[in-house]
Amino acid sequence: MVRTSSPRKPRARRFGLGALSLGALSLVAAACGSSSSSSTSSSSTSSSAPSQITIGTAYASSGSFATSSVPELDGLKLWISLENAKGGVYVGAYHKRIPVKLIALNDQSNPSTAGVLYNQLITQDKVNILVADFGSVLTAPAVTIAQAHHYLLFDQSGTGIPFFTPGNPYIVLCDLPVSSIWPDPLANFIIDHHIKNVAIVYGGNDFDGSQAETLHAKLMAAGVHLVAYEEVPTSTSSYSTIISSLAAQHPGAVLELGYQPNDTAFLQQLESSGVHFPMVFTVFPGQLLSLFESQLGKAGLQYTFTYGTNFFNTYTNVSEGLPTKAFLAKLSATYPSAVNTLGLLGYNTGLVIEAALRNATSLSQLALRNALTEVSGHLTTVDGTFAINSEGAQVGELLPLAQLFPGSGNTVELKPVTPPAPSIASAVYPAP
Amino acid sequence: MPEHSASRVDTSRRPRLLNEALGVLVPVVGFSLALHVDNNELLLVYMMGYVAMAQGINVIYGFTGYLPFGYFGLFGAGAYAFGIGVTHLHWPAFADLALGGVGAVAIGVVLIPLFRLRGAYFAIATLAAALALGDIVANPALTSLTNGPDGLNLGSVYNSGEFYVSSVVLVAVSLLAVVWLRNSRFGLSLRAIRDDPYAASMMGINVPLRRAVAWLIAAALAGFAGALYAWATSFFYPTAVFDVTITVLALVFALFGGVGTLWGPTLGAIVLYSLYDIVGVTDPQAFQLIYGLAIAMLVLFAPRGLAGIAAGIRNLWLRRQEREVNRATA
Amino acid sequence: MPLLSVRGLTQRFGGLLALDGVSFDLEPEQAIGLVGPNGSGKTTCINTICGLYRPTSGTVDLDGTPITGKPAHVLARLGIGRTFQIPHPFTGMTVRENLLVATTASTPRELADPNEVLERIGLAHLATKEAATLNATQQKLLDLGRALMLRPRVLFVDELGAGLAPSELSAIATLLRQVAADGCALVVVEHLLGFLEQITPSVLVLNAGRTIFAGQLRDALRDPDVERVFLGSSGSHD
Amino acid sequence: MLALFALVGGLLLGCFYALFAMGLNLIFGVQRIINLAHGDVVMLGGFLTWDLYEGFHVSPILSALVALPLGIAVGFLFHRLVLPRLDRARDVETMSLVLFFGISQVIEALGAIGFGPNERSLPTNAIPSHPIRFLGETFPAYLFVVAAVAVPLLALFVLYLYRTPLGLQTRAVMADPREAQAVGINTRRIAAITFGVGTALAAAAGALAIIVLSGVQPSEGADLTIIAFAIIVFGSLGNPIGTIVAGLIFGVLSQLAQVYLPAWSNLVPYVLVLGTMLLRPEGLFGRRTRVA
Repeated sequence: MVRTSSPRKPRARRFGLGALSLGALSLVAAACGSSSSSSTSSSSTSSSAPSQITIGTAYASSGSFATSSVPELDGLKLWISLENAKGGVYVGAYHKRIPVKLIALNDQSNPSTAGVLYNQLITQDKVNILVADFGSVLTAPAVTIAQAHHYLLFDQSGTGIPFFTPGNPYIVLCDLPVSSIWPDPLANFIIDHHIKNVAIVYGGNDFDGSQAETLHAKLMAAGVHLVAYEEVPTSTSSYSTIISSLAAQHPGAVLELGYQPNDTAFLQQLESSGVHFPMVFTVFPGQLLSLFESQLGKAGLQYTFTYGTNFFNTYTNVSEGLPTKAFLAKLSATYPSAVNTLGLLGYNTGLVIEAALRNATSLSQLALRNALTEVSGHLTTVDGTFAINSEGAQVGELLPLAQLFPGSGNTVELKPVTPPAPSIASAVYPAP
Repeated sequence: MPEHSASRVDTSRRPRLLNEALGVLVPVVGFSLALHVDNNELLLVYMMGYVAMAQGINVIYGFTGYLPFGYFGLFGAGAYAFGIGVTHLHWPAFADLALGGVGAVAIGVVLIPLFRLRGAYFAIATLAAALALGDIVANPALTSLTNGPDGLNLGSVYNSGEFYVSSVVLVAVSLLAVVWLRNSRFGLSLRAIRDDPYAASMMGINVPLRRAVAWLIAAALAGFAGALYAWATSFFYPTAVFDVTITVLALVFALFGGVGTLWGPTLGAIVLYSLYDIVGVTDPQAFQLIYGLAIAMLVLFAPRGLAGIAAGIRNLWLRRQEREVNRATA
Repeated sequence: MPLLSVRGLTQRFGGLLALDGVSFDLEPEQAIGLVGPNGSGKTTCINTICGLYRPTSGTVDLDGTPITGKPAHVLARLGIGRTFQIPHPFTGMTVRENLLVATTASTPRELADPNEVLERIGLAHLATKEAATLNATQQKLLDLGRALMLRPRVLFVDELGAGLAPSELSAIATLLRQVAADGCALVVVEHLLGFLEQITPSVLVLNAGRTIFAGQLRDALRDPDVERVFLGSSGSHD
Repeated sequence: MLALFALVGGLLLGCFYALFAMGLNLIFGVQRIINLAHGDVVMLGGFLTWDLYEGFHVSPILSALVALPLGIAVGFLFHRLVLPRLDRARDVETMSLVLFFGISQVIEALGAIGFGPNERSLPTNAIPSHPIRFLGETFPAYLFVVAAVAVPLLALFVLYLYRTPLGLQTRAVMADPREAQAVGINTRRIAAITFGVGTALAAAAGALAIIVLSGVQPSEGADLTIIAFAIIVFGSLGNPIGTIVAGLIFGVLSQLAQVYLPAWSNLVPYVLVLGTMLLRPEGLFGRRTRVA
C-alpha cells in the first residue's frame, strides 16, 4: 500500500482519468436535473377546473412544538370538513365548489425535516395551497423554498419579521399579527395609566426580542422610565435572583416576555419569593390558560396581565366562516383537545384560504395573493379583522391586553381590558 | 522472500483498488443522477451533507480514535460563516462556500488544544465547546454579526442548481479524502497512532501534528456540509444548525456502516437517512428510540458495523473452507 | 565526549520517588545491562530517557547536545530507539506495514531497508501476516525490528528475554551484538542474567530508583548490597 | 443587597447541584465510565415525582426517598445485564461513551412517548412555599427546601462511602482496581452496586430538579448531563468531596452570572468544563496524574 510500486502507476493514471471524466459527466447530469427540478413551478394554472383542491402542510406530532402544532392542524381540518360537507370550497375562478384534500406531513418539530417536507409538497405532490407549520422556527425553512418555486406560503403563526421582505409576494401571515406589534395595546395601557418605572425581562429569542424592542421604543418615546431591560437566555429556569433584583427597584410594572416554560418558572418563583408587584405581565397564560391554571392556580395567576387572544373574544357578525359561538360548538364537538387559541388559528387559516379561493381570478399563486390583498381590511372572522401590508405581514387581528380575574374554585377568568376586543372589562391596577 | 511477499501484496491490492474506485464513483454518479429519479433536491442535499459528515467522523474517529461529540459545532460554524459571507461581505455563493470551510477549520484550530485530553474527555469537551458556540452565535449581543437569535435569511443567493452540484462535489471530496487516508503514508501513520500513540512517536512520528491535520480535514468536511445546508435551507435559526442531533446522525451513519472503511459510512448515511425520512416522518419518537437502540446495539454486538459483520461472515466461510480442505486431506 | 550521557536523572510520581539521581555514560558500540528487582526503576528509567514522561530533574545529553524532556518523536529522529516490555505492535497492520510506519515519518536520517530488517529479525516469511496474529516472541522481534528501521544510535531493549526459549535467546543475543557492532549503543533491561551475559559484561544495578552498583556483572553478583537486593530472586540467573 | 442574595441562593442551590452531580462522579470513579444518560435519569426522577404528586399527592421530598431504592435496583440490574458485553470492545472508554449516548437517546424517546413532549411542573403549593427571611433578605422557600433534602442525602452518602465496609471497598476500587482485585475485592460486584447507587442519587436529584427547574421535560437530559459533567470535572474526577465543593461553587457562580451578566449566564457550565480541562485537567482537588 505505501510502496506505490512503479509498474502499476500508468494503470492507476488511466483509472484516474476515466474516473475524472465520468465524474465530470455526472456533474453535468446533476446540473440539468436540479435546474429542471428547480424550475418546476406550480402546475395549478390549468384552464379546466381541477377535480379537487389539495392543501399541503407540515405539522409536528412530537417535539417542542407538538403542543401548538397539533391543535392548529385540527383547526384547519375542522374547516376542511365543514367545507367538504358543503360539497367543497367555493372557487371563484370556476364559479363552483371543489372538494378539498389535505396532505399533512409530520416534521417532528425538526426544521430540517420540515424543509424537506415543504420541498416534497411542492415538487412531488404539487399541491394547490401550501400551508406552513406552527411557529417561526418551522415556518422559516418554507419561506425561501416557496419563493423559489413561486408558491404562495400561507404562514399561519410564523410571526418573525425577517420573513417579510419587499419584493417577495409569495408569503401571507394569516392568523396572528407580526410579533413586533403584539405589545401595542400593552404599551398604550402603561402610558395611559401613567405607570412609572417599568421593568422588562425578555428571553433571548426573536419572538420575545422583537416584542421587547417595540415596548422599549414606545415606552421611551412616551417618557416612561425603564428601571430594568434585561435579556435572559431562553433556557432560563431560575428567576428568583432576577426577581429580587427587580424588587429592589420597586417598579410600577414588571413585563416578563418568554416562552411558556419561562413564564411558568417566573410566575411560580414570583409567588414563592413573596415579592409583590403592582402589575405583572407575561405572554403565554392567555394562550395556554388551562395549563397555567393547573401549574399556578388562582393564587399564582390572579390579576396577572397577558395577551387576550381572539379565542376569548366573542365575534357575532363575521364576513367569513362561523361566528365565535357556533365555531366553538363545532370545535369542541369535533376536536375537543383543540379547543384553545391554536385551534382557532388553524380554523382561521382555512378561512383565509377560503377568501383567497373565492376572490382569485385563477388558481395561480399570484392570483391568490392578489385576492388576499383585495380582501385585506374587510375580511372579518372569529380571529378579528384580517389586514396585511404590502409584504404580506399581518397588521390586523390585534391581540387586546387581558387580565386574569379570580374565578370559581381554583380557576381564573381571562377578560380583555383594552381594544380591539369587542367587549372590555375594567382593569385592576395596582393589583391587590 | 521479499518478492514473494510483494507479489502477495499486489494480488491483494488489485481488487482493492477497483473497489475503492467504485467506492468513489458509484456514490458520485448515483447522486448526480438521483434528481432524475426523486426531485426533492433538499432531501438529497441534506443526505449528501450527511455522507460527507459520516466520512468526516470516519476520518477523525476511524483513523485517530478521537470521537468529537461536538462535531455539530463545526457544521454550525460552516453554516454561519457562509451566512456572514452572504449578509455582510456580499460575496458570491461559491466564495461564501469556501468561507464556510475556512470558518469551520478556524474553529477546529481553536479546539486543537482539546487533543491534550484522553478520548472520552475530548468527546465531551468538544460537546461543551459546540454548545457554547451555539449559545454565543445566538446571543443578542452578536446581533450585528450573526443576527443573534433572529436567524439568517440567505434567500438572495438561493440557487438549487449550484448548491446541488456543489453537494455532489463535496461527496466526491470526502470520499477521495478517505481513499487517500487508506492508501497514503500519512494514513498509515494515523493508523499507527490510533493503535499506540507512544510507540508511533518512537517511530519518529509527530503525533499531535498529524492528529491535528486529520481533525482539520474532518472540520473542513463538516464546515462545507454546514455551508451547503445554509445555502439550501436559506432561512434558519441558530438552533437548527447547532443541534446535537446532527452529531447523532453522522455518528450512527458512520458506526452503522463501519468506521475505517470507505463504503461503510456512505452506505450508512444513504440507507439510514432515507429510513429516517420514512420512519422518522411517520413516527418520530419511534425514530429516536430506534436510533438510540441502534447505537447501543452496534456498540454491544457489532462495534465494527456492517463492514465488521461482512468480515465476520467472510472469515466464517474461509474457516469452513479450510476445515473442508483439512477433512479432504485427512 | 560520550554518545549518551545521563546525569542525576530523577522521576517523581506524586509521593513516589521512582527514579533517584541515576547517572551513566555510553559510548558507541558499548552495551550495558540495567538490572534490579521489580519496581527498582529500570523501565521508568527508559521511559524517562525516551520521552514518555519528562524527568523531575536531571539531564540527558546525546553527543553533548541536551535532549532532556524532548518529545518522543524528536528523540526517535535523533536516533533514540526502544522496545517494550510488553510488545506494542500496530495490530491493525501487517508485519511489513509495521516496519513501513517508519517511512511515514519525516526523519532527517536514512532508514534501514525493510526487507533487510525482516531478514535480520527472521520474520520475512510472515511479512504479510496481521501483526495481531503473531505469537509473543514474534511480536517482541517485531518491536525490535521497528526500532531497527530508524538505524538507532542508542537502543533501549526492555526485557526482551522473558519467556523465550534458550535457542531463541542466543539468536537474539547474537543479533543484539551485531547491532552494537554496527556502532549502536545498547541499554539492555534484563532479569535473565544468563542471557545478559551473552550480550555485555557491564551492568548497572538499580534498587528503589537508586544505582547501587556499576561495573562488571560477575563482580555485581559478589557485591553484598546486590546480594541483599536479589535475595531469593538470585535464582533467576540460570 | 443583591450579591448576598446571589451568594446565599447560590449556596442553597449548590447543595442540589452537588447531589445532582455526585452519581456521575461516583460511577466514573469506580469504572472510568462517563454515564451520558445521567441527565436522563434525573429527568425520569422528575417525572416519577410529578406522577406521584399528581396521582397520590406524594410530596416531592418523599419522592426523593422513594427514588433511592428504585434507582439502586434499576442501576444494578442494568449494569449486570449490559456492561459485561462492553468489556470485549477494543476501545472500552470511547465505546462506553457511545453506548450511554445511545441509551440517553432511548430514555429521552421513552420519556417523550410516556409523558408527552410538554413540560410538566408541580403546582407552587406542592412544597412549603412561604417566603423565608434570612440575613435581612427574603428568599423563596423552595431554595431552603431543596437544600434541606439535598444535604442529608449527601451526608448519608458520605457516611456510606467513608464509614461502611462496602464504602471502603468502593474507595479501594476507585483508588486502584487491580490492587483492589488483588486483595480479594469483587470489583464487578462493587461496580454494579456503585452504578446502582449513582443511578439512585441521580433519580433522587430528579425529585429536586423538578422544583429547581420549575418543571421537567423529556429533552432536558443532555443539558443536565453537561452541567453535571462540568461540576465533577471542576471538582476533580473520582473525588466525591471535590464534587460537593464544586457543586456549591457552581451554584454561586450561576447565580452571580444571573445578576451581573444575565445574557451570558447559560455559558457558565461550558466555560467551567473547558477552562478546567485546558488549564487544570486534574481539577480543583486532583493530584496531577495522567487523567488527560
